[in-house]
Amino acid sequence: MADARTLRRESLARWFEAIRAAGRRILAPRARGDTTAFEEVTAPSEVAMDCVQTTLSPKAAVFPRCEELLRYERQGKDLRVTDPPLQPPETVLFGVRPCDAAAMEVLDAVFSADPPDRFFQTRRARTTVIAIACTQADAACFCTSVGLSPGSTLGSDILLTPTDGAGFAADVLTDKGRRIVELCPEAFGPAVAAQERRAVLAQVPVRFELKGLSDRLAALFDREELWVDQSLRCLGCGTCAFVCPVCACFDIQDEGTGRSGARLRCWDSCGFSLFTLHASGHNPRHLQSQRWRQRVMHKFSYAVGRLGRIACVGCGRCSRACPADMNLADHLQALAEAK
Amino acid sequence: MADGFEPRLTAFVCNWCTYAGADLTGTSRIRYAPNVRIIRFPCTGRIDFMLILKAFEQGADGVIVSGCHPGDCHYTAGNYHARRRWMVFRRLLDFVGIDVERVQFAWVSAAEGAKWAQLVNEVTEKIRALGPLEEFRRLPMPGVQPIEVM
Amino acid sequence: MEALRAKARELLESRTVQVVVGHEQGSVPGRPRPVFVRKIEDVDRLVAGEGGTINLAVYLLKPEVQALGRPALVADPAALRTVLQLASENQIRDGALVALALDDGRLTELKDLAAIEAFVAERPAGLPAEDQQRIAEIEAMSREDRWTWWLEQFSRCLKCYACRAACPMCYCPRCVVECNQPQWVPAAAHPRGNLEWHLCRAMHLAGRCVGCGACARACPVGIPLDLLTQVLARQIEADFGVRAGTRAKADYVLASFRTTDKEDFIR
Amino acid sequence: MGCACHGDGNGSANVYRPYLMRIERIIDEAPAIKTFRLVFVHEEEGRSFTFLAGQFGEYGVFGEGESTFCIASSPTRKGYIECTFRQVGRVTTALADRDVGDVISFRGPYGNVFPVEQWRGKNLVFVAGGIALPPLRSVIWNVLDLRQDYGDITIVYGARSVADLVYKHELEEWKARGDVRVLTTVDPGGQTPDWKGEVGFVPAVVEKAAPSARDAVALVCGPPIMIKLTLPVLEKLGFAPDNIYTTLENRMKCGVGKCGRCNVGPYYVCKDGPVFTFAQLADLPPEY
Repeated sequence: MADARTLRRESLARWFEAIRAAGRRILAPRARGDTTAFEEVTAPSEVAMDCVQTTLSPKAAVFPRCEELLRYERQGKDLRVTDPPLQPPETVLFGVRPCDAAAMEVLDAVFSADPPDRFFQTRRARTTVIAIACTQADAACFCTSVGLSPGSTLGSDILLTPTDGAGFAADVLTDKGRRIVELCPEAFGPAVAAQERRAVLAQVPVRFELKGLSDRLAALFDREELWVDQSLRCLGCGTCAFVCPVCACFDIQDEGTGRSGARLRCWDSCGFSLFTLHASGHNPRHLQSQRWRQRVMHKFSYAVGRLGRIACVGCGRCSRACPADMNLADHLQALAEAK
Repeated sequence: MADGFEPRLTAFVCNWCTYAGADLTGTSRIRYAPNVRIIRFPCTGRIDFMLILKAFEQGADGVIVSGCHPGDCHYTAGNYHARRRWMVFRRLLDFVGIDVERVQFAWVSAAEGAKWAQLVNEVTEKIRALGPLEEFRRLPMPGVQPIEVM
Repeated sequence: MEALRAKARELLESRTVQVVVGHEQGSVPGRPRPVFVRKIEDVDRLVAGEGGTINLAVYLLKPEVQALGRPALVADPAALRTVLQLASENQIRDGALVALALDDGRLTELKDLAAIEAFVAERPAGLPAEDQQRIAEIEAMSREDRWTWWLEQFSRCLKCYACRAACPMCYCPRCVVECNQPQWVPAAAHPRGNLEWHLCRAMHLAGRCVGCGACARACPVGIPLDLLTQVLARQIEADFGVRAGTRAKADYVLASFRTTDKEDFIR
Repeated sequence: MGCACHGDGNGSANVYRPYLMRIERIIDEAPAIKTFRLVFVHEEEGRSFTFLAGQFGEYGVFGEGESTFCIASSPTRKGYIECTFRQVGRVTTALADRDVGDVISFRGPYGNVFPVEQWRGKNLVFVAGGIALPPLRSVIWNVLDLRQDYGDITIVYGARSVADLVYKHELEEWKARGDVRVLTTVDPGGQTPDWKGEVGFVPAVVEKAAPSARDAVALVCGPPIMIKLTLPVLEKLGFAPDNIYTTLENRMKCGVGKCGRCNVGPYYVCKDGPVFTFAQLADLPPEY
């Protein structure tokens, strides 16, 4: 179904203009100091094309760090509850890596499961994912260990693979992608031979055996000392969950006065002790080692049963951003090989 | 500043001196700007710095924090602690760009009814000149301004 | 490095300590990470701490690390200042740890707080020139620009609390942001909630921050948080003549006072 | 959840949009424990609302938050729902401050159910401790309203002291009926001079009651220590683990299987629970 084409690098600017002229915002990796994040851009020159991976993932476009679920207003005795205006702009996520594109599929599985989450679905429906295959990777990447690759198309509407000629091989994978291409058809040319592409993709070593990992982890659950050892240096912040393109845990907080206010959804992390603390003071996961175990088990063992796949795309962000260098691939390799 | 702008002030005062001073202002029939809303605390030592931020968040354009003169504190040292806290907090507010002119600290004793009236009048006019605290108003307030942070 | 490993081996063998908290080679070259050496054969994992992002003293109050027994802490001057500040706040007893001071390659064993105090006294920790420069740039801005600049920084905050997790002085069992009666600091990561969190954090560290910079290094979005606490530290030293992390016995600056404290803004 | 103020036309309904419920009655069950009877502000919502015993909801006060309790009333009682809660935190304190006539928010019904239908003709044993009676009370009134469809019913309920017993009037009502065996107990030292019930811990009273396990199902809810000591007693009486039911208490926020809080092992307690058999709990990690 994918219709293969080429896209010359210098016509990117024209394509961007056509996309913006059609009223769509473009979010792309943008450098800010030594961190990069998906921010609105107006031209390809503003895009940090060569960054291996952004510090923050593109999930904020479909699952913002803070959003209103409902608003309330009290006049005297009666109470009015309204849905907040949900008009997210049409968005093109440009320069997403294949692992982040695949992450969108995992987020779909969580939020679109019954009952579907309207906020996510509305944003997701208006988001087009234009991925760029990876020509370089770093020590933290492990997409090949989780069934993905620097050139995988899962979750992308268009996959651009850089070719050594100054341009990209463009695989238009979905109708959504086609609609964006048709905004500026003259920017595209006929397809290029397939084998030429593979040569350019990054080499990412497989770090651990995925098959049977979830059962293996279930068997290691009771090995307390193993989990304590692994998480001694973990400080218990929420960075790994908040930079992760797949982590979808959230908190619901009310903010406002007795008269008016809103019920907000905010990002949350199983790394925090408050995540499972009961009002009675009982906390089923009161130690950081238990929370680290939950993060690994949820993504690599429990998710298999619930979502039919593991909830990790191997982007390596958690390892890069972790202040204590909790390298997920190293830890999983150690767990996979634990006696 | 914008005509007709009536600044809203919040005053955090200690019960033993400034509150009594304000009471004396009333019993002495001294008129002063009605823009201030007085909140009573046992001591300036109890006035948390976050309260000043909360006042701005809830719509105050200016804040007055006042208590017993050093040495007069009913609890002996409450105002000494408060003074150090104010010195540090004021530096922090200034560094992040909050207008420290909008926070006026003072010592008003139970006998200084006139000083209290003069203080409130002057601060009211100063804030009227500075205008409403737009900077805080534009920060997303739940149910008022949409909160969606990417 | 050999001196450190030899000393660690000696301390473990003599059972003077049960764990050596130091750095080991991390997954990224040039960025060592914390390691908790308990077995003699693991001693060779210890490396120097240059390039490390964590202030190792943060682990002294972590339950799982305390459960390992008496620690030897491989400490740079900032970590030593932290130990003194924690001691002055009654979080560490004298003799609770052995400090292995590593300062530009030289190893010094400091058995008690007095030794640490003397060692720190010989290395007065002024604010690094680079930080002074950044503070000067910000202070040169107009008030409105400072507000806009800081608000843009705070609006990028995710409320991941890595700054709090990395800070050795943030050891409250339940932080104010985790209390919701009242919800003093908004839990949501919108600009107002972030502003109030960072101002509250800076004030709670006033007179306690030893300037190790771990908070800024831990922030995933690169907010220069250390400037907030350093500006206050400089102000407190100027006004009250007190600097955090210099003495094992010291009053908390905002819980003590001098009747002669001078200021120029109280009517 | 079909009603005007829920779906607003563009796609699926807002699953976080609560019903508005008016408090019709407040009962002070015990120190800091209250029962609310709630009716739907929008009648048409009330008519189309259905639930089954064991399900729970998120009860909230706007501006304070939401809190998770079971629906304590029986599905056979139409037109209202009831919940019982202890005042411990921010939301429950706000709830406890409400008066009759105030409006609160309710989302639900969530979670799975006690298979009350399949238990027709069986004998039922209810064992509850402290404030854990509400989830079982929903089942008790459900079966008592269809009394002829069920066999022997035994209820063992205990609390720290007489004052801590909830649903005091209903306990008397159940005792007055001839077709239910009710044993209420208080911990040693918790009795009052005119206390006529048992004195002792719940597990001991269950052992004394010694209900037959033949063609019977047991429901056990209470503090972890009570459950830990009651299970061996029931097993000794012949109750198999897959015949002993309970509800799990987890910290929850969304209640619809998305926010990740109540994930214990392979289950999301809000979707796959809260009702579990002890056979299921056996292979769950001890994280609840």
